[in-house]
Order: sequence, then structure tokens, then C-alpha cells
Amino acid sequence: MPKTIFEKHSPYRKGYTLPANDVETKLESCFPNNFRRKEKIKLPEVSELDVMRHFIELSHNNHFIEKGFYPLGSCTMKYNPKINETLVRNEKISGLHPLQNDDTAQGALEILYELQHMLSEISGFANVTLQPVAGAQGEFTGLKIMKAYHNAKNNKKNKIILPDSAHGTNPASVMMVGYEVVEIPSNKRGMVDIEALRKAVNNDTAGFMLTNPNTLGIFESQIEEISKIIHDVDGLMYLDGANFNALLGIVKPGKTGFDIMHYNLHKTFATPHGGGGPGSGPIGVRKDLIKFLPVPMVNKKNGKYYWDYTNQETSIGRVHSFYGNFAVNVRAYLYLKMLGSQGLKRVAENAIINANYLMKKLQDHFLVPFKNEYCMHEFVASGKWQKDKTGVKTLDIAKRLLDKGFHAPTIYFPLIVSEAMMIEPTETESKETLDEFIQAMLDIAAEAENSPETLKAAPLNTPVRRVDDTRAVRELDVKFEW
Amino acid sequence: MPKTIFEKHSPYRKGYTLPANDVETKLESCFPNNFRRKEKIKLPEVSELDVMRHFIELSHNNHFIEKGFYPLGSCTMKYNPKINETLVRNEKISGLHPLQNDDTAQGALEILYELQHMLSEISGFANVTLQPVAGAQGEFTGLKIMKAYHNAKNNKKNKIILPDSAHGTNPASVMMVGYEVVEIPSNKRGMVDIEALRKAVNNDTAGFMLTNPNTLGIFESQIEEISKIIHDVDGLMYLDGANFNALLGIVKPGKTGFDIMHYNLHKTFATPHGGGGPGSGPIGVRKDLIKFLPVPMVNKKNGKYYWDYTNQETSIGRVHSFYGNFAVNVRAYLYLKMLGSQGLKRVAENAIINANYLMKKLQDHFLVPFKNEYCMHEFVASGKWQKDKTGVKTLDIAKRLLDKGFHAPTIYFPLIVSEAMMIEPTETESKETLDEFIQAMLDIAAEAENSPETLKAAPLNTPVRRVDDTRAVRELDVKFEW
Amino acid sequence: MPFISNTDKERQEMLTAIGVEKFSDLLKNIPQKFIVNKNCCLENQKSELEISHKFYKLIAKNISSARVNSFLGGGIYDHFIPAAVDHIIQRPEFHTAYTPYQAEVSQGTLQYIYEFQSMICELTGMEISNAGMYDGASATAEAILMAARKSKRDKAVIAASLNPLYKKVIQVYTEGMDIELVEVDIENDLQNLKKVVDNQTACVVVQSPNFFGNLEDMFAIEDITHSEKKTLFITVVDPISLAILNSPTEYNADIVVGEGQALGNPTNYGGPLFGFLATRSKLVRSMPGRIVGATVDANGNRCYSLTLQAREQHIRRAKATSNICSNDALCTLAATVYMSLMGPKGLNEVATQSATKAHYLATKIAELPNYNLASNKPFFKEFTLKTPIPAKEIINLLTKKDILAGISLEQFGMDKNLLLIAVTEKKSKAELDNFVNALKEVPNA
Amino acid sequence: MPFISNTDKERQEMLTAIGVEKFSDLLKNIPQKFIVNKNCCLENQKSELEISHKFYKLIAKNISSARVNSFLGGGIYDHFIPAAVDHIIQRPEFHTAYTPYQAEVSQGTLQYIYEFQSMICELTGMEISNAGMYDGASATAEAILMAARKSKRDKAVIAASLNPLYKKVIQVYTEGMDIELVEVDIENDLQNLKKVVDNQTACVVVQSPNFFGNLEDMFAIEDITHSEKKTLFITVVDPISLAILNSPTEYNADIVVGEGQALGNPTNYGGPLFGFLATRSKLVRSMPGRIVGATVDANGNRCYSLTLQAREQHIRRAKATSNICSNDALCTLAATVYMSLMGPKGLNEVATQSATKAHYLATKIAELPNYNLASNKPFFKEFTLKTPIPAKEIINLLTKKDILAGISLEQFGMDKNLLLIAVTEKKSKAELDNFVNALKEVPNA
Ligand SMILES: Cc1ncc(COP(=O)(O)O)c(C=O)c1O
Ligand SMILES: Cc1ncc(COP(=O)(O)O)c(C=O)c1O
Repeated sequence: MPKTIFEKHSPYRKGYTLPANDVETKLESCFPNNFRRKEKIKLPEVSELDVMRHFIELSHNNHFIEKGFYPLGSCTMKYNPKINETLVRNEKISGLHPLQNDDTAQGALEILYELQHMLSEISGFANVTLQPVAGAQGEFTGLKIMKAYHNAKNNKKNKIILPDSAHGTNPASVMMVGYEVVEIPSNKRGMVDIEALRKAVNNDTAGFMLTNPNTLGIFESQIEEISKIIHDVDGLMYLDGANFNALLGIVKPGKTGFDIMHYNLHKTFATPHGGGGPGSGPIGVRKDLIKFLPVPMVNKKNGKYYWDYTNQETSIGRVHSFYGNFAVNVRAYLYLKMLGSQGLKRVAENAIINANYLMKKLQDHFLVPFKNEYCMHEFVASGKWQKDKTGVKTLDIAKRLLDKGFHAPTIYFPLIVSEAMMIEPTETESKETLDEFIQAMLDIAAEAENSPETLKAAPLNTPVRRVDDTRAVRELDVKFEW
Repeated sequence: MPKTIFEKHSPYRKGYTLPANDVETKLESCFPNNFRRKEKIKLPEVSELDVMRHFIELSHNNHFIEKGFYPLGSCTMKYNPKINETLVRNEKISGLHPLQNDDTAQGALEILYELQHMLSEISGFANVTLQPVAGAQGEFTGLKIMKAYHNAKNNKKNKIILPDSAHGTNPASVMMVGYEVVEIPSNKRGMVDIEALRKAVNNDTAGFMLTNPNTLGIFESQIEEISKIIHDVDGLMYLDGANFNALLGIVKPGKTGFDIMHYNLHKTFATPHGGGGPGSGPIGVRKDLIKFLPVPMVNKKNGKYYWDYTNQETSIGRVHSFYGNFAVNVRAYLYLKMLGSQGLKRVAENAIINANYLMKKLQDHFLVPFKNEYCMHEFVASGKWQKDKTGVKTLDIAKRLLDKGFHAPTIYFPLIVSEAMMIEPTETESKETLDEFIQAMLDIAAEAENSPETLKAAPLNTPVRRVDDTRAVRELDVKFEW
Repeated sequence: MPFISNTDKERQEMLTAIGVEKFSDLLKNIPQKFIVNKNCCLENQKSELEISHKFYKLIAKNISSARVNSFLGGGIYDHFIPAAVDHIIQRPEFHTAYTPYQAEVSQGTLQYIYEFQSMICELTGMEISNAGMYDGASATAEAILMAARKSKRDKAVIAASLNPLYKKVIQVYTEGMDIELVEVDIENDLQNLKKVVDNQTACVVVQSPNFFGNLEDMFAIEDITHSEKKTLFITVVDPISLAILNSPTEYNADIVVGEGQALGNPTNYGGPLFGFLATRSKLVRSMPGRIVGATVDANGNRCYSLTLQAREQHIRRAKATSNICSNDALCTLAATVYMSLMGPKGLNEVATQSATKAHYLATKIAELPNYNLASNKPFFKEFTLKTPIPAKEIINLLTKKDILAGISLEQFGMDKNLLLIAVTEKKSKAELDNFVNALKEVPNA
Repeated sequence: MPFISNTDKERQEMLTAIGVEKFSDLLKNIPQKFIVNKNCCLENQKSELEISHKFYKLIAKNISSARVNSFLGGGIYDHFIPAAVDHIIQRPEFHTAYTPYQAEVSQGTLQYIYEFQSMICELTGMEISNAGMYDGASATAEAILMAARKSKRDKAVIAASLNPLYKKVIQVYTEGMDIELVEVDIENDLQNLKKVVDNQTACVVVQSPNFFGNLEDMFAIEDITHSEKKTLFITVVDPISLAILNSPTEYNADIVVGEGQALGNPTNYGGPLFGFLATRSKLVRSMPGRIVGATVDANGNRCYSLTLQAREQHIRRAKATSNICSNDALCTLAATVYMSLMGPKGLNEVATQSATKAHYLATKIAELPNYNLASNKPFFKEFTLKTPIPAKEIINLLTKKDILAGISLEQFGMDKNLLLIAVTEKKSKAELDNFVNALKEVPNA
């Protein structure tokens, strides 16, 4: 494995140039000496060439979309158009300061205004804030809005219901706004158990959080009924929009009973995942909730765009220092403009076809618990057959996929499927790629029978062999000593 | 190995978008049908994602400067600063058309004018043309100028003398201008054999082509005498400036007797080699030869820069459709501005120190024929000891170096050293890297003794194993059939 | 669509393989009435060329603060970024990967995060850093939640000189957790602080350099803070300043947070940014966010993986230390590359030039009639000016001269005659003098 | 200097290891008088920031033809380039490698060249293409040398309608080889050609679309050319046009050359460009330039290497087929990526839109009083206009309206009232109409 950058240090080597300081002022005259650091900072001293070689070498140890299939369920690892990367690097985007005058940023404001509008349109909500920077922050913001709604109405409520298939960020966000989580089971079809829901609902119910299609990849067909149950106690319906890719141009969630929704621009709208971020997690709301959205919003008056603080008093406040992840939002804007109505729908259609095709082709070889439902953009398979018969676990299957040049699916989630493998192909993958993946999965199923040891030892030809996670916790080493 | 892009073809798949044609004109009305192609062209139909994956996969099979040491002698594989790559991509560089009005390209013209000037300054010539796009085209241009000089004086001359250590492009260029090559041997110190030169020179001698430091990496210490011999018969001295890196800020070749010189911007001036090009091969000349330079030159009058065709009549003409490799020249301009006087000299110094250090450390283990001379920026070692003793050839040593993460030196050149390995470290490599390379070479020397088969079978862990070049010629396959 | 791979023919083949006739058969779980019938709901699709044209037209209406003489700061700074940074972060190897869940094929991401953590520890003097937060504001808010969790107390004392935008975010993050926020003015009298720190105080939060650019007396503040044993000292710092200013470990900070943008990231109209959060080993299990640790693989070779995941939402759900999942990883990569390139000397030079140029400018402006520094406290690279006419007017006037004069503090509910001015190493003396001259020419000043 | 790795200390260590005291000891072969004593000969070094500032200031004086309404052509065209192209060619894996001498670590470069050759063969209908030349002009010149070599004849017949800049380059390349160039006007009468083709004729060189944009009657020209059995037919083509115009194989071309810039490369003020050169198998050994062939490695796996090197300068020296060594490889990579992205349909669309828009424009302009097409020959995407006042004046007037009207042919020694106008698929109808309107408003026209 590569050395760390610290091990490449050579005293006085330089990786930068700076102009000579052309003012005469001396640092000593700036502030008293006791404000000065005692020990010099210790960072590597390396050349620009050293730096390029180091990070390029690191980069070659990654799997990434443009290397191969990345069916990481729930994450929508679709292709990120290159034109976006080119355009956002323009200085008139990257060089803007958040506190410059609105009239010096009209182009930026127009982009954001249009994006607010497009996201509202395609989802059937009244308006959208672009401020939250990730899905989880979107959830937090959405729940805050829910709370503001109830507070405004003097509703005494403190519970959020969510299905046991919910993503971990859902309960965590509930906790962060100070609500309590009530978890309900899913039914045999992988959907919300309506009876369980009815039982759980009462006057304490502030709202319901649902992912739709849910984390099993199944569209909640009783959504109307669910909404009614929740709305009947004046609860609000929150949509975790991580799976919005399945609905583009097909269903407007705002018309199906949801009151609040977050979007994951880094999933549905093709902005790069960046090795973990930055993402963007805007929130759409129905009309009467607009007043609670974070300030500022972009607005337009007499042909001028501006940051609008009108709802300052009713707003939940701010969740970001400025306006959210602007450069990510610009990419989503460009992507939506390129898709247009035609492309939008085609994205969802092809994502759904790809997922159903995979589900169909794999279901004889792997347990697919909900194979009787057509899935939407993803589905959940399980390694249970293999585990019961051969002792090979889903983890082993995942690791073996790495050997074959694929990223693994999301594994062990959702929690309600044992040995879960959540598989999301996305619309940007071709049938050929899916066929190759299917073949790899069938080969692995055969290997599980014929040479389970291979699977348990996998991966065999990745940059490193199986990583010892336990040791990483036990002998915590989170910083290089040199 | 990767499939070809043709094997990824799927009919109707698309990798582009274009606006709809918004004029009504029909193609049929444009020109008669007999001008239309009979068979449709056959190119792959693939998606943008397919294309990215394909070429990224290919890219991972290359060695390159930013992966590791690249001591390819004579090629000056130095680090290419990233800022240059960023700046030249600006539309106000890349979007210029060569035939737009001079007043709409003043910035570009100023850059070129300054570059002409800087190259003249550092080499001691009177002016420089930026038109030739590679070293070889520079040689051709230079020899044309020589010919024009003799023609203008009615000199009847038809022979160019060059040492047996000359690069292949030198005799090839001589042939292309219609002169004859007279090759003379080198002496025991690896320099021009003055006696042989004297014998070869006569009234037919149009000029002498020399690389200095020569291709052995040795500075021709008798350069003054050589020039005198040539000038005495009214011959001209041509410098192949491929090795100019060694002289920056230390020697001005124009002051040492040379009349014409080419520069390799892709070597000395850090413009990227691009997998084989584009390069740039400007020509510098002494004052009385300026009138023969290709037209146009950049000139300045009343604060305005313009393309100057003044010497149209005397000029040798044009070697390029337009003004040479502009975007390459811009990079060289930026590099020179960043170096400044201080950096310029330091480049040469460090290149020379690096080369001598390597030569010193390797000379006990490999034959270094001219180890008694300090080398300049490169030196030539030989695999002869190994070949004689173990049968391992320089080719095997080169291939084994690939296994160890290094590019091989230039091998079997210059022709006058048997089993030659021409090693050029460049100034951008650190001592650590050189030490690693030295260790690899020592390990290989040991392997030659202990397990010569390993070397003969090398490389063992490159993307492909040793390539069968003979078969490539025998069963010529230069185009994919599908 | 070049982003959708399959052709109509392939679509049909796949539908047949699935066993349906047409696409809509797959939607049978969706109530018919929810299905959008007509093409929804955007304009026509635009080709790459059309969107580029449109885009260039739009952005022509923007002024890039990077190309004019800008003195905007307030938490986001226009420091020099070596070109090499972008050449690394734009590599698809980095930007089209996601969170390194599968360690064996994510060592590139994991290793740079490990290096990032190490560098942040080095700057702050802390023992552990996480892999980054959304921004400085949320990092500060999460630090308070962390302190409350750890100390099991519910009062957080906040210096009034903290960035007002951070305060807003903190409020939103803490109010649901029943944390009482107490704001104290420490700029003028530290006694104020003494009065509010008590045995219910989870933490004291102080920014230095503070929002107005001034340096706080962190040693004295620490004394007061730690007079209550379990109270944690949370400091909000400018990472650039740490090259020359006291390392937070010198004044015994417990949690150090800040905005990381200045380390190699463009201003980007305020996002993406990234927050950093570093602390003492003993607090590690209360930390929010991802952490990468070194370990070995099956062959015993050193490698890296996500560690201490039991703190996180995907394991602990409602009991997690935070809900954060995606963070702003690529920005931390930029920071790691930036710090590698600049090294200790480069960072020191950046800090020194920013400080000395800011002081040169402050002195020159203060020499003008009618302009005064709002405070005589020591400052780093940013200072607050008392202007003779409303700052907003000055900003408007100077914009016309391609000078972005700074930030009017009126928008944060403060005096309308206060102008916050930031200076980085990028400014030349000529640009500073140009600013001074322009101020001189302001009418009625 | 961040580009020089070693520090002063390392330098000294190395000098000691070498066995000298100081650097200058290494220069003992250089006569003292030649050693430059003072710092030579540039300004002071500039930091990255300073050079960037200077650069932006400089280029602000340029007008990018890509951002205005430009009709410049004449061999270099502003066709659409998908963004993905640059994302590939800027990868250091490609642009910091050199000629693939060591095949085992150069398969990336070798394979794309093989794909490039295959695509060029596909466009031209030829059996073999080399890896590229410097530009269209030198490719044409080298094709003539090749024909002379092969046929052992020394007369080259050149159509007068060939790009005048190519003619200049051809002259320089051929005069040393004692090749007689005979220029004939074939636009008006093919009999002229018949008269000059004889048994000393090595080749006939014809460009179509020619410099003026017009299509030549290649079938008839071929008849005349090949009436002399050993005479080779060299055709100079626009690669974009080949998506819809006759493949050179249809009219029995022997060598096909052209400028490749239009395939995915920006105009870059005229360079770098690249030339392509393709021919029949029987001529392969006379070809200049690099050629990549498929082969196998020691394990029998398919791979690629440089082949037929015995033609080249590094082996054959003065007997080589050319002196070319470095070529413009990265530009051929751009072309390969471009053709992969566009595919047959994209290229067809580009050609069709260019042609139909050019014809729309030509028709509209011809409807204006006082403007006429210079010829009534069929054309592709470029045409020559007869202007009522000198073309130069029109160009100057329209530049002020952000229209680059085209190329005045006066500079090539032709009538001053001729304007060469090129149209690509990038033009919208609105832009075309805008040009027409501007022409209408030209005073005295
Ligand atoms: C279903 C679901 N909800 C929420 C999230 C959280 O989104 P983010 O990572 O952007 O915070 C995710 C992302 O992994 C998800 O898959
Ligand atoms: C000594 C020498 N001369 C001339 C050349 C030719 O230069 P280019 O490849 O730029 O044509 C080279 C390049 O390899 C060389 O090394």
C-alpha cells in the first residue's frame, strides 16, 4: 500500500509558490506575541510532483462509477455528466462570494430560482428550499418544519412514526429535533402494515416518515390511505426522497398525500457523490408550510432576483451558513435542463426496467423476498439461501463481487431482510453491464456451493485483501504519528 | 486486456446531444445526390458512460510522469505544472481562430512575441520562429534556412556533417531538404573527433549538425574549434537543442558558435508530451539569418502586436498551416515566466546534479563508457557487462525496470554504445526517487547473475507481458474488423 | 439521452425478459390516479450545446469576486488555491466514488481521509479529528450537542462575538434538544462570562479570531470555562490562522471546530464548504461524523477503514451521535491536497501575508479622515471599520469601481455604519492602495 | 521552485556523493568563457498567482471566436466538442506519457491509436492509417513525397483550388526533393488536368470540398489521374464531410489526407492540429509516421505495439520515409474520443446541420442586393461570397457587432472582394439571420 504523504516529507521541499509580500508591515507589529503559536505546525514538505503522484496513486485504489458498475442500493450511483463538471468550474460560479450584492450575482440567483421552481414542479410541491446540504440535513429541516407547524397550531405532539425499513438517518433526524420514534413493522408485501399504523397513530403523532418507493424498492400502494390516517390526527406526511429517481415524470409525490419531501440531488440529479459528499438535500413543502422554510429563499421582483427574508419570523431559521451547496445545486440545474420533460420520464422508466430485469434474472439463484411485486428502481435480494446451505454470508458475496470488478450492493440494509443485498442499477447502465453482473452473481452462487472458502477469503485481487474492521476499532489509530 | 471501443457498440446507443436543426433547408437540396456517400460510416454507438469507462480503463494501462520515474534519455520527461493545464483551457486561448483579426487577438500575440523574445534571450540568438511543431520539423526548418543562406550566396554545397551519435531525425531531416549526410565518428571521450571532422570538411560542406550536450550527455568542449572549422568553409553550425535543459542559464548556445538551433518545448520547457505529442520545435537564428525564417513572425509596432510578413520574399516559406502549436507555446511562455532567471539556472543545475549522482552510483554495477567525463543532464550506461557474463540484454533490463514501477531509459541509442541505456532523470525528480531507482538497478544487476531467466521473461507484473513485436510486423493488423 | 444507456430495442428485450408487455405493466402498485399522464413538467430537453450557451449567458450577469478587488470574508475567504488541487479532485476516481463502505476498493478515499484527520489534528493540537462535517456552522452546533451529551448538561454559553450565521444554525440544532443557549458579551468584559458559567454549563463556545476579526483572550476564557470541571471549551477557529496563532491545545480547548473552506476550496457562493471537528481522545465516542482508522488486511498489510461506526446513524439509528450520513468529503480532499502542497512554510506564509496586509490596510484606512477601526483589539486578517456613511452605500459605490468593499453588518442587525473587511495573501499592495483611494473618494465621507 | 524537487541540503549531499565540492566543478568540459556569469536572462520568477493574474489580464484582450458569432473556417472549424473529450485528454495518464516505446506499460496509448487508425480507415475507406501527422498541410506534403518515392517520379500535379497555405507548406517540403509542382485550375475545365498528367506524374492532389468550399468532381478527376497507371490520386478531405460525402474509396483515391482538428479539437489559434494520412495496403511501406499494430504478449493475450518501425528515422535514419518523430498524438486521442461519442449518427448530424445551415445562409445572403456567391458549384459547409466592398472592411465593421464574418481572400493574393464563410452545426438560425441582417446594414453595400 502507498506510503502516507507524511512519509514523503523532506525538509524545505516546496509544493507552492507565492508572491513576495509587498507590504512593509511586520508580523510582530500585528498582535502581541502571546497570540503566536508556540510550536510550528508539522505538515509534510513535498513537491507538486510528489503531491500529484501521491494522490493519483491513491486514486487508483478506488472503485468509482466511471470504472465499473456500482449497484449500491439507495445511493443511485448514476453517471455524472462531464459537461456539468466543466461548467461549474467557471470563475463566475466558483468565484462568487455568498455575501456579495444580489445585483452582482443575478445569474447565480436565476439558476437557483429556476431550480427551486423545477424541483417544485416535478414533485408537485408549492416551493422548495435549496439550503440543506444532504439528505439527512433535509430530513432534519423537514422535521423542524413539521414541528413549527404543530407549534404554530399549538398541537401537542411528540412522536414520529416510521416503518422498520426506514433508513438510519430517519430515526436519527427524529431524535435531533427532539421527537420520539415509533417504529412499525412492514407487511408481507414489504409495505407499511396499515393495521400496525392505525394502532400506532394517536394524538401524539406529529407525522409519518416514509420512503417511497420504500427501501425495499416497492411503491407503497396504499399511500392514499396512509396519508389519510396521518392527516386525520393532523399529522404530516414526510417523504424521504432518496428514491425519487423511480418517480421522475411518473408520479408527483406532492399529489399523493405527502406534505414535505427531501430530494437527494447527489442521487436523483446526477451530481457526483464525491467520495462521500458534498451532496444537496433540498426540501419541498405544500403551500401552507412555505412560511416555515429556512430563510433566505430566492425570489424575483420586477425582473430582478434577490434573497428573500420575508418569512424570517415564521421560518425555522437556518441550517447552513449560507445558501446550501450552491455548486452542487448548479449541477442539478444543468442536469434537469438537459433532461427536459422527455428525459425526465425516461430516466425513471429505464431505472425501473433495469431493476426489474436484474430481479427477474437473479431470483432463481438468490432469495428475493418480495419478488411477487414488481420493484421500482431497486430491489432487495438476500444471501440467506447461501448462508443456510453453505455458510457463505452476504458479506462474502459482496467481497467476491469486488474481485469481479463490481462494487457491492448495499448490504445488511434494510434491516428487515436478513442477509440483505439492496441492488440499484440506475438507468445509466446498459443491458450488457447488467448481464455481466448477473453472470458474476450466478458464478458466485455456484462458487458458494463448490468452493465456499474462496468466498470467505474474498476479495483476492483488490488493492488490499479483506480489511480487519475489528482491529481498526480495537487499536484505534486515527492519526499518523511522525 | 480491454475490449476495443468497437466491441462495445450497440446500435442506436448515443453518446452525444445536439440541438435540433432549426433551419428548414433539406440536405437533398444542398448538392446533387452523386456527391453523397454510398455506405453509411461505421463507428461505434456507445454512451457517454461507455466512453468514459473505456478511455479511463485504457489510461490505467499507461506509465506516465505522474505515476513514476520516467528516465527516458533525450526526452526530458520532467513534471508538467498543473497551472498551465488550467490556464490554456481558457476559451480566450482555446477559442481563438488563426485567421481572426490581429486586434482581436492582442493577448495571444503578446504572449507569442514575448516567447520569441525569451527564447532568443536565453539562447543568445537574434530571433526565434515558433512555427515548427516538433523537434524534427525544427531541424527541417533549420536546414532549409541553411540552404537558403547558401543559395543566397550562391554557395554550391550539398553535404551536412554529423557525428555518429546523432539522433535519427538529424540524418532524416538532412535527406528531406535534399542534402547528403556525412557521418563522422566520435572520439574516446565521447566527443566529436576533430581530426575526422577536418578530413570530412570541404567546400561541399553546407553545415554541421550537433547536439550539445551530445547524446552521450557530454558537453562538446571543443565547440569553438569545431565552429571555426565549419565556418572556415562558410558552413553553418546547427544545434539540435533537444538537450538544452542542461544549459539553461549556464550557456547561451548562440554565443558558442552555433548559427541555428531548435528548441524542444515539450522537453526543456515542461509542456506535456501528450503520449507522443503535440510538441513544439521553435528555431533560433543569428541575425543575418532572420530574413530566412518562416513567415509570419510576431512583431510589435506602436504598441500593437501583429503578424509580420515582411520577409515573405526571402523567407523559406511555411512549414505549418498557421503559426505552429500555439497552445503548446503558451504553456512554455507560462513556464518561463514562472521560472524567471533564478529558476532557469536552477533547473539546469539540478538536472545536471541528478544525472551525475545516478552515474556515480551506477558505474560500479553497469558499464558507463564515458564515466571519466562529468555528464550534463543525462548519461549513457550499457548492459554489456551483463550481456557478456549472463546473456541478459539491455532489453531485458529495461523490461525488468517496468516491473519495478519505473519507465525504462532510452535503449539502444545512441548507436555508438552497445547495449546502450540512456538515462535522464530531470531536475524535477527527488533524491529519494533516484535512490529507489538505483536500488532497482542494483537489484537487477544481482538478478542478472542469480536468475537471468527472470530478466529474460520480464516484465512479469505489467498490464501485459512481453509484447511480440515481430508478430506485429509479420501479421500486420492495423485496423479492427467488425 | 446520452446519459441513458439502453436503446428502445434493448428496453423491449428486457421488458420481454421480465415478462411484461409494456413498461406501464411494471407500475401496477401505483394507483392509476397518481400517474402523471402528460409529459411532466419541464421545458424541452436541451442539448449540451444549448445548455452551455444558456449557462454562459446567465453567468455573464455574475461578477466573480475572484477577478475584482474583493474584501469579502465573514467566514468564507478567497485564499490562493494551487491549480494542482482541482486536478486531483476532478479525477473521477475520487469524485464519482461514494462513501468508502467497501474498504477493499476504497483505499484511495480512506487513506486521504486518514491523512486529512492527521493534518487537522496537527493544526489544532487535538488527538482525533473526524472526516468532516457540512460546514463550520453545523460543526459548531454538533460540538455543542456533543458537549451536552457528554456532560449531561443542558446549558451552552456562547460568546456574542461568534459569527451571527453560526448562531442561527446553532439555535436550530439545539432547540429541539432542550439546550438553553446563553449569549454573553466577552469582548468588553470577561466578568460577564464568569457570571454565567455554572454547574449546568455543558460548554463555552468562543470564536477566535471572532466574527469581527478580533482575537479573543483564549487563555483567560479557558480559565473561567474550566473553573467548572465538566464544562467543555469549544473553540471556533480559522484553520489558516493556526499556522501562526496559538494552537487550541495551548489554551486547553476540548473541542475545536471551524470552517475548512479556506483550505483549498473556492468560495462557490457559499457552498460546498466543510466543517472540521477535532477533540480529545476521551471524547471520541461522543463524536459525530465518520472516522477513518488504520488497520491491516488479511495479509497483514497496512490499510484503512471506517471505524467506530457504532456511533453512527446506520448502526445506532435514534441513539446515534448525529444524523449525518453524506458529508462534504470532496472538499476535505481539496483541503488535504492543499495542505500537502503548501506545507508548514506555505501555510505560514499565507497566514503571515494575510495578517500583515490586513494590518497595512487597516492602518492606511484609519489614517483617512472619518474612517476608524471599530475596535482597538488585536485582529488577524479581518477587521471592522466604522464608516462615516452607511456601509451599504460604500459597498454600492465601490462595486462600480470593481471593488467589493466588504460586508455591511447592518444585515446582521448591527450598526449600519459597520463594514467588515477581510484581506488575504492574494491582495497586492497596489490593490490595497486602490481600495484606500476609493474610500478616500467616497462623497460625504 | 515547486517544480524542482531537491532542496539545497539534498543538492549538497549529492554533490558530495558525486565527489565534487560545488556545482561548478561539474562544468569542467565547458570553456569558461561560455559560462554565463550573471543571472540570465529573464525577469524575476513569478509565482502561480502572479502568472495567473498576468495571464488573465493578457487574454482579456482576446476575443474568443467560440463566444461570438463566428464564420471563420479556411481549414480550421469551430465544431461542437462534447465536454467528455477534454476530461479524457487531460488525464495525466495520457498527457504526461510519451511515445509508447515500452509497449508493456503503454497499452493505453497504443490501443487508442489502434482505434484511431481503425476509425480513420472507416471514414476514408482506406486500408491503413498512420497514427497522425502534424497537420493537414504537412500530411499533404508528406503524401506527395510518398507518391514520388513509390512511383519514382518527380512531378506532382496540384489542383489550384487547394488551400493556399497547404500549397506553401508543400512547396517547402518538396523543393529539396527536386519535385516539380504543377498547379492546374480544375474548377473551370478538367481538360487542364488532362493536359498535364503524363508518365512523369507521381500524383494528382485535389482537395474536396476545396479551399473555396466547393465540391470537386472527384470521379472525373480520378479517371484522368488513373489514365496514367502509376499516378497516385491524393485527396485532401474534411473528415466531418465524410459522414455524408463520398468516401474517397468510392472514387479510388490512393492516399487520403486531411486536417483532423474538426474532430474534437478546439481551434486554439491554429495549433495544435493533427493531420491524418491513410492509404492502400500496398503502399504501407512507403508511409511516413507511426503505425500501431495488434499482436499478442508472452501469454498469448491480445495487445498492441508500434510496428513497421523499419520505415522510421530512428531505425532508417537518412533512408527513412520521413523525419517525423513526435507527432500530435493527444489531438488524435481527442479525435478518437470525439468519434466514439458522436458515433455514425452524431457525425452524420454534424455534417448535415453544417451543410444545411451553410446553404440556408448562402441563400439568404444571395438574396441581399449586391451580394453574390462567387461560384455556382455545389458546396458543403463553406462558401465564397463576392462582396460589394472589400471583404476586409466588412470584417472590420462586423467585428464591432460581435460577428466574425469570415476570411478575406485578399490575404492569399486573390480578389479583395471575396469573403470565405464557414458554417458549422453550432450556429443557430438566429445567429445566421443576425449575420444576414448585419450584412444588410453594411454601408455602401
Ligand atoms: C433512504 C435514504 N434516506 C436518507 C439518506 C441520507 O441522505 P444523505 O446521505 O444525503 O444525508 C440516504 C442516503 O444514504 C438514504 O438512502
Ligand atoms: C536528440 C534529439 N533530437 C531530435 C529529436 C526530435 O524531436 P521531436 O520528437 O520533437 O521531433 C529528439 C526527440 O526525440 C531528440 O532526442
